[in-house]
Amino acid sequence: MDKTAISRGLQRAPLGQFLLWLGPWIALLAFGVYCAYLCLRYGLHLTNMDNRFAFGAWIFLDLTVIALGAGAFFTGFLLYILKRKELRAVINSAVTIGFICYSGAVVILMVDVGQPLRAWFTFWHPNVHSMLTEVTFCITCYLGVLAFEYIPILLKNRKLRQIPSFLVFEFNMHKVMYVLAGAGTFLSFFHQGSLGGLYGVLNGRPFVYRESFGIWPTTFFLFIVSAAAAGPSFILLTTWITSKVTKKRLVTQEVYESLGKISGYILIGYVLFKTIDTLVWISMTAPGMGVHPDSFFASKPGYTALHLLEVTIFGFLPMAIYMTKRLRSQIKWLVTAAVLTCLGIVVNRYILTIQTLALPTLPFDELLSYMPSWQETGAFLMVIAYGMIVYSLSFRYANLFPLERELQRN
Amino acid sequence: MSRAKEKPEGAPRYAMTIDLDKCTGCGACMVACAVENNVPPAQSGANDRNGTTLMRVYAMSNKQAYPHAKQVFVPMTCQQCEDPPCETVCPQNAVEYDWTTGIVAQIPVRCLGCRYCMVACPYHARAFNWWDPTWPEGMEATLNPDISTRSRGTAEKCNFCHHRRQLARERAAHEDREMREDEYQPACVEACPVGAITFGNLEDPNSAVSKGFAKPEAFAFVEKLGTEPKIRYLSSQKWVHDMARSGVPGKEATNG
Amino acid sequence: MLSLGSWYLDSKGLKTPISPAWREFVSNQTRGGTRRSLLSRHMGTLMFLAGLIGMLIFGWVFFPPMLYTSTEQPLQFNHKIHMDEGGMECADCHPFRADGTFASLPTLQQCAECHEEPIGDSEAEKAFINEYVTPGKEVNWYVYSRQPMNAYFSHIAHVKTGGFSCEECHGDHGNSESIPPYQTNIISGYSRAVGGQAMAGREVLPTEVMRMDTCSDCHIKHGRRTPCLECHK
Amino acid sequence: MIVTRRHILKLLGGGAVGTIFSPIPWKLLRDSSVWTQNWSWLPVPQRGPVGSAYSACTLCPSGCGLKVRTIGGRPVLVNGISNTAWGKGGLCPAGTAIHQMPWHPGQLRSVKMRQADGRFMEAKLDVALAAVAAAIKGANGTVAILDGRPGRLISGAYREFLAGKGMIVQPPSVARSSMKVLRSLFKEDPGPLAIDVDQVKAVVSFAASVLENFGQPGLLQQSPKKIRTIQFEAIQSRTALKADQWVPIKPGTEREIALGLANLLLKKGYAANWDEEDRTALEKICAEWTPSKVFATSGVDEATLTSVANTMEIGSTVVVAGPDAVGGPLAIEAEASIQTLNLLLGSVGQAIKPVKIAADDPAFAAIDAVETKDLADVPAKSIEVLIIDMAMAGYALPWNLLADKLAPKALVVSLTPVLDDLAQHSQVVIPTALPFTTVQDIPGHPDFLRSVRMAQAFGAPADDALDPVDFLNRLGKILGINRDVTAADSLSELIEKQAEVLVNAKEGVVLQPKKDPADFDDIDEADELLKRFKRGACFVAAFGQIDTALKFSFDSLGKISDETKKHDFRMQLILTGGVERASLASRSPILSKVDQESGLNPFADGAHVNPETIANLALLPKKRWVVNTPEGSIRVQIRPDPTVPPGVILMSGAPNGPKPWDVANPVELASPGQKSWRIIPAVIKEA
Repeated sequence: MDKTAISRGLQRAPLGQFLLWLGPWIALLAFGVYCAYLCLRYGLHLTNMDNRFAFGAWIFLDLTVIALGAGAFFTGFLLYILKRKELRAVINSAVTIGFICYSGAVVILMVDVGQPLRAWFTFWHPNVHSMLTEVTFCITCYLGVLAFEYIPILLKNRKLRQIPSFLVFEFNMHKVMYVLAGAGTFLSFFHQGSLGGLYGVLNGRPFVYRESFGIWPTTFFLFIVSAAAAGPSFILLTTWITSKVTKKRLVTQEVYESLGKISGYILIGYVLFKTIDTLVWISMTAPGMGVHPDSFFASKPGYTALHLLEVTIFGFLPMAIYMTKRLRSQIKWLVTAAVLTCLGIVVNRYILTIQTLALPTLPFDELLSYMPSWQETGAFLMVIAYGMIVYSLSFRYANLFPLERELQRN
Repeated sequence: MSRAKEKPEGAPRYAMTIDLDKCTGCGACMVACAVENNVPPAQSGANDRNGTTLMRVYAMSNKQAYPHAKQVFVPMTCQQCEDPPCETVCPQNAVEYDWTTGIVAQIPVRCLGCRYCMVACPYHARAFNWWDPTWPEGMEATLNPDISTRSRGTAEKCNFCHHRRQLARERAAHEDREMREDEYQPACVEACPVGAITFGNLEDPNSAVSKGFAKPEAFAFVEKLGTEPKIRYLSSQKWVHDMARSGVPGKEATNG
Repeated sequence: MLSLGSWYLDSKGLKTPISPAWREFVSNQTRGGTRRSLLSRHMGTLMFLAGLIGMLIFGWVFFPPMLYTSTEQPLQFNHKIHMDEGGMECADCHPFRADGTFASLPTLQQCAECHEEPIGDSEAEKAFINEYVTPGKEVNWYVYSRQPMNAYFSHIAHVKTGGFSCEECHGDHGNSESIPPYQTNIISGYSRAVGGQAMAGREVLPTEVMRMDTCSDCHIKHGRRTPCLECHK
Repeated sequence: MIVTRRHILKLLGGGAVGTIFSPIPWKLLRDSSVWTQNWSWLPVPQRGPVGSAYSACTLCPSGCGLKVRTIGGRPVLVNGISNTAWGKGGLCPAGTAIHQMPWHPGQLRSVKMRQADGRFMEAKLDVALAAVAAAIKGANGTVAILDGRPGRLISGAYREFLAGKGMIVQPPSVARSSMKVLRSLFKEDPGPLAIDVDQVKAVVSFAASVLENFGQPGLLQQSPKKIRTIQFEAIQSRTALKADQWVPIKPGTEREIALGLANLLLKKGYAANWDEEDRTALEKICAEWTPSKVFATSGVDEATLTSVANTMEIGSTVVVAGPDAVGGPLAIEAEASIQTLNLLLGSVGQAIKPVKIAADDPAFAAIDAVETKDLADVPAKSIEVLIIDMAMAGYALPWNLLADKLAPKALVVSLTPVLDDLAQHSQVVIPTALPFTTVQDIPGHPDFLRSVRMAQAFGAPADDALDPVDFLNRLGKILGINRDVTAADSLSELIEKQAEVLVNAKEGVVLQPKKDPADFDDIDEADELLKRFKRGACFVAAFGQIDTALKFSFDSLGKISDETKKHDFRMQLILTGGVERASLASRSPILSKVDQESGLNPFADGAHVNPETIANLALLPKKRWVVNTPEGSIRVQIRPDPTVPPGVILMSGAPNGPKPWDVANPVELASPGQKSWRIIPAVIKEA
């Protein structure tokens, strides 16, 4: 059964070994589900969040995960819209990762809002002025799109293919794949942005509030760009890791390189915009709100450091690596750059979510700290485990890397 | 958005002044608020960060050494901003600027508990129900039927004891007359033993609050954020004003 | 048609379909397939329709009643007698208190003012005297239209200021000769009169339902502003 | 014809589509979300007819008048009664939540007796009473009742019970009140005195919390005209913060400052109309306290002292000394020196016409038959049976002050609604009714104008709660003690008795909220008076005129109380805390809003020390520290606090802990060696 489910011409580890690999992840998943149950059943005081740290680890991780998942839409965009054919080699993997990231994010969201059963109110009584409404709508729709993009990948499975109607369905799906990619791109451009807008609009929080173009603050656009930059890097990274773990060549060097080059190009823009944005904020926005920028960093020098690191080591450096042909041609440099870029995203989202809340807004308040409880952490580990399991299964039974078969032959 | 709606003719705009020179920080307002609004006692393990305190008194000091140290006590509740940051962010209209009263309404039954509003509020005036509300056995008998108890997982805040206005209006209707403004006073105003809090209609130029707003001692916290709070604090001490603006006694915010 | 193979062209540009099932399918498509009975050819469609109609019937006919449990009132009550023979008004038993709040149902004491002794010889009357009046025990009626605790409704604002008649919201309750059982939604725990009855569409008359939409519709119709705090507490 | 898997799939597909077009998913979605708004475990406030009633707060001797909002007879809200002769309508946080007290989680639900192993066990009432009776029978030492709030009707019953058998003991901060010291300054006792705050333009206070918990909250702030306040205090207390002028002083130098001020006032000829002899006597004592010397001892510079002296006008300035709720009283001579200023300022209000004590007035039963002692004056190890009734006296009493007076193997009985700190040390604990569950009388302060009010009850007391009158009856039955004047079955009966007496006496007036005072011409029936009491009325005995020819005696100013023995405690521990925080029993759990969920109860945790001192002694807040005093030590956390003078440790004497009714009482550190435990020699060591 297992054997016959694996695509022709692909070598996969024996079932036993595969199950051994899945075991720990399943255990972790079980633990995570238990944690999630605790939070839902007994209330969110278990998460260590409080009125001052009303957003905690979950929102930080959601933002990060979704940014990394951006690879899905952006690769799709490059492949189907900009016709970067070589990316066909990773598109399936990218879509799978995107699907995992987004569905995972939604799960966490449902655990960490106080009344998940009322979540649909947002669709029934939406407040069109709220960035969160925008996020909710886009993410829900895009999750749908991703599901549609993911299904044909599953249907590629050798067993399922024997059901002709599935084949027809799959075939028709692929005809509309361009439309889906387009829709996906549009949607995710929006919510990547609105996730940034989420914070940029907070005129009560001088630390994150940014000037806006039209109805959107600059963070809206910065998020799109940074996500677009991080996406390909994350694909590059995951592909490389998968090939290392499975000891197989999955894509050709040129795929890696073009992913890197794309990231690099976008990073140029990002570093540039980010720098300008920061300068404007320091010199105009914040003082305009009656806050001396020093006060942001006086309390904890580390804060300044992070800000600088984000633009330099996690922004400029990987960009430089990507853009230098000699380095780009060596996988180890590519991977380094990819790691840095992904870390950059993490740092940026951390500053925006956690530091914003740690800083006091009232004059008689002081800096706060926050540490998620084990229940909260567990709930997130649940998503990691879920991701690993889904990806492993997809890799085993669906053909995530179309070039793999051929690369194996020769 | 409520901003678009024009204000109905003659509708009041309720506001509050709090005299920091008078406040002794006794906490009676906090207790009165909790009692009036069916706020449960602290759960074991609750602290000043996750407790449900719709009205909370902070101590603000001038950071000097003995004997020059000075302190004022700052009763902090929802500032009922004219441009409330919490309203625009709520994804499902659980927060609404009520143009008929000027009160920023929080409706817990609509709330899905995303806490975006709490992140948005610079006054930390909002509280989240981290626990199911529970009372010592039998104490439910003292709950106030004019206001609901809020379920776990929803955000709440001060609504200026709006339910008291409803009752006052019913009484007035029963007696075939208009409601007098002094008939509607929030619990904290009633409870303050030193009469530090005044409440009334800002639209009425002769009301105590209108006069209070006009005083030179009147100020608002983090005014420059432009949320236009409808609570003004009164203090005759300069350092208090400076702190309120810049967080530094004796120093204005630069390029502010 | 065959060009469709192009889309899983693999690295070699191989165009021929791989799976046998696929070959069979393609040939069916092209050659109209092997002879088969009408039924078996449309079997799939029939199956689909069966599922569709089955669920529709279940959802519209059998599902709604499953949502509610009904409880008999502790006593039967005849409004009509009180109105006609008793010659009473609604407000005689459902008055406003001195502070303008609505007294809702009368207390036992109020009832006992007339009903110290049985009037008439109905079963309910006897039961009322023996089980409630004599031991002095309040009747715990189930109130069909009692609003949930988060909703505030001012009777005086509607009846006195707004000039509504009781019937406009409560229907012809005053002329009922008996009171129906009290129905509760097993999930939400709300009274059916408050939670709503029909499954589709939106009831407009408060006599059918007292949902938020019912209130706001009426407020809008009468040009009343509807800020949340007007009705929520 | 075979049905294949494919057909089943199609069936399911059709079903799915059908479901979407049926009400099922949508109705379920809606109802489930409505369910979250209507959770069965969410308490639903009960509706009912709205009413209002009057009562009075029994949580501390201030006895603020209360207007209670009831719904269906249940109390849901209390407010102070404004513009009454006995209050301005302000309430402290504890008072604001008194209507929740009947459901206090710490409520005692049964009689408790201490076993041999020291643990409390439930016991039958008769067993407990028998044990107490036996102890009283067998006692060859003193039998004493500690009366936390003298002047109540039950106090009379206690006296009549003890007549010829024992003594009434009064805790220091009540017994040695300023008024009593003031009276001791007169050659012959002028009887109770009064200070009419409404006449006052300026208040000079020595560490009295005049702007916080001095009598009813907001007493001065709410008074018709602005009262200037000057505060002499070492700590920058909240009163010091709010006062028009705060004069920081070295801890424990109140007496010197007072004498210094007296000296200046004498020079201004304030005692001009005094009897020659009295004036010279006082001048002799004050002469040495020149501004310069005062500066040397107290750190108050000459300019400040003189300016304060100059603001003190005859007739319109009052000087008050604070026996702080928790910090204990000042030493007598300090108190006396301060009260002397009042004599100089002529601010001692009219004497109150000594009340004609009717023989049958339960409040005054056996007033002379039983000796009443200050705790401090009780000889050590003399008490063999001690019955404690602190009656939410509004302050914590150090157990070791009592322990010192107890004979070995003494029996201690506590009458209390909750297991408070003193009860923790008793052998027998008798549960009494919580506030708002039983009718109580609210006496005026024994040394002030006599007044009587009544606290109404809402709801019945707990089954096992024992009425103190009943307690005395049952105990008397066993011991064969019969009481005549206070013979009654319950407190409410006693109140009826007293109403009779007052009506018959026809003395004084009855003040009522929002009404004109009534005299006994239109109140000729006891029931009528009781009815007025229920409507918040207050009986007040009449004022009289003070005899200006009175002569003074200043002996108590001169001598310094015995110094504490030599020790190596280099720092000074000052206990503080407000009235409403002092008594364990007197707080509803909702007070956790203040104590636990805000930074407002600054003393709830640890020892407050000046940042400089912390730096000098390297007291790292990270480490665990212990405060040692001659009486013992307590683990603390160090809190930097700029309102505390260097070299001083500031701690709450109030019992505190995660819950209001937990017992961890820093007051135990107080030193019974001293007459005043306001300042305790102490030192901080690493734990």
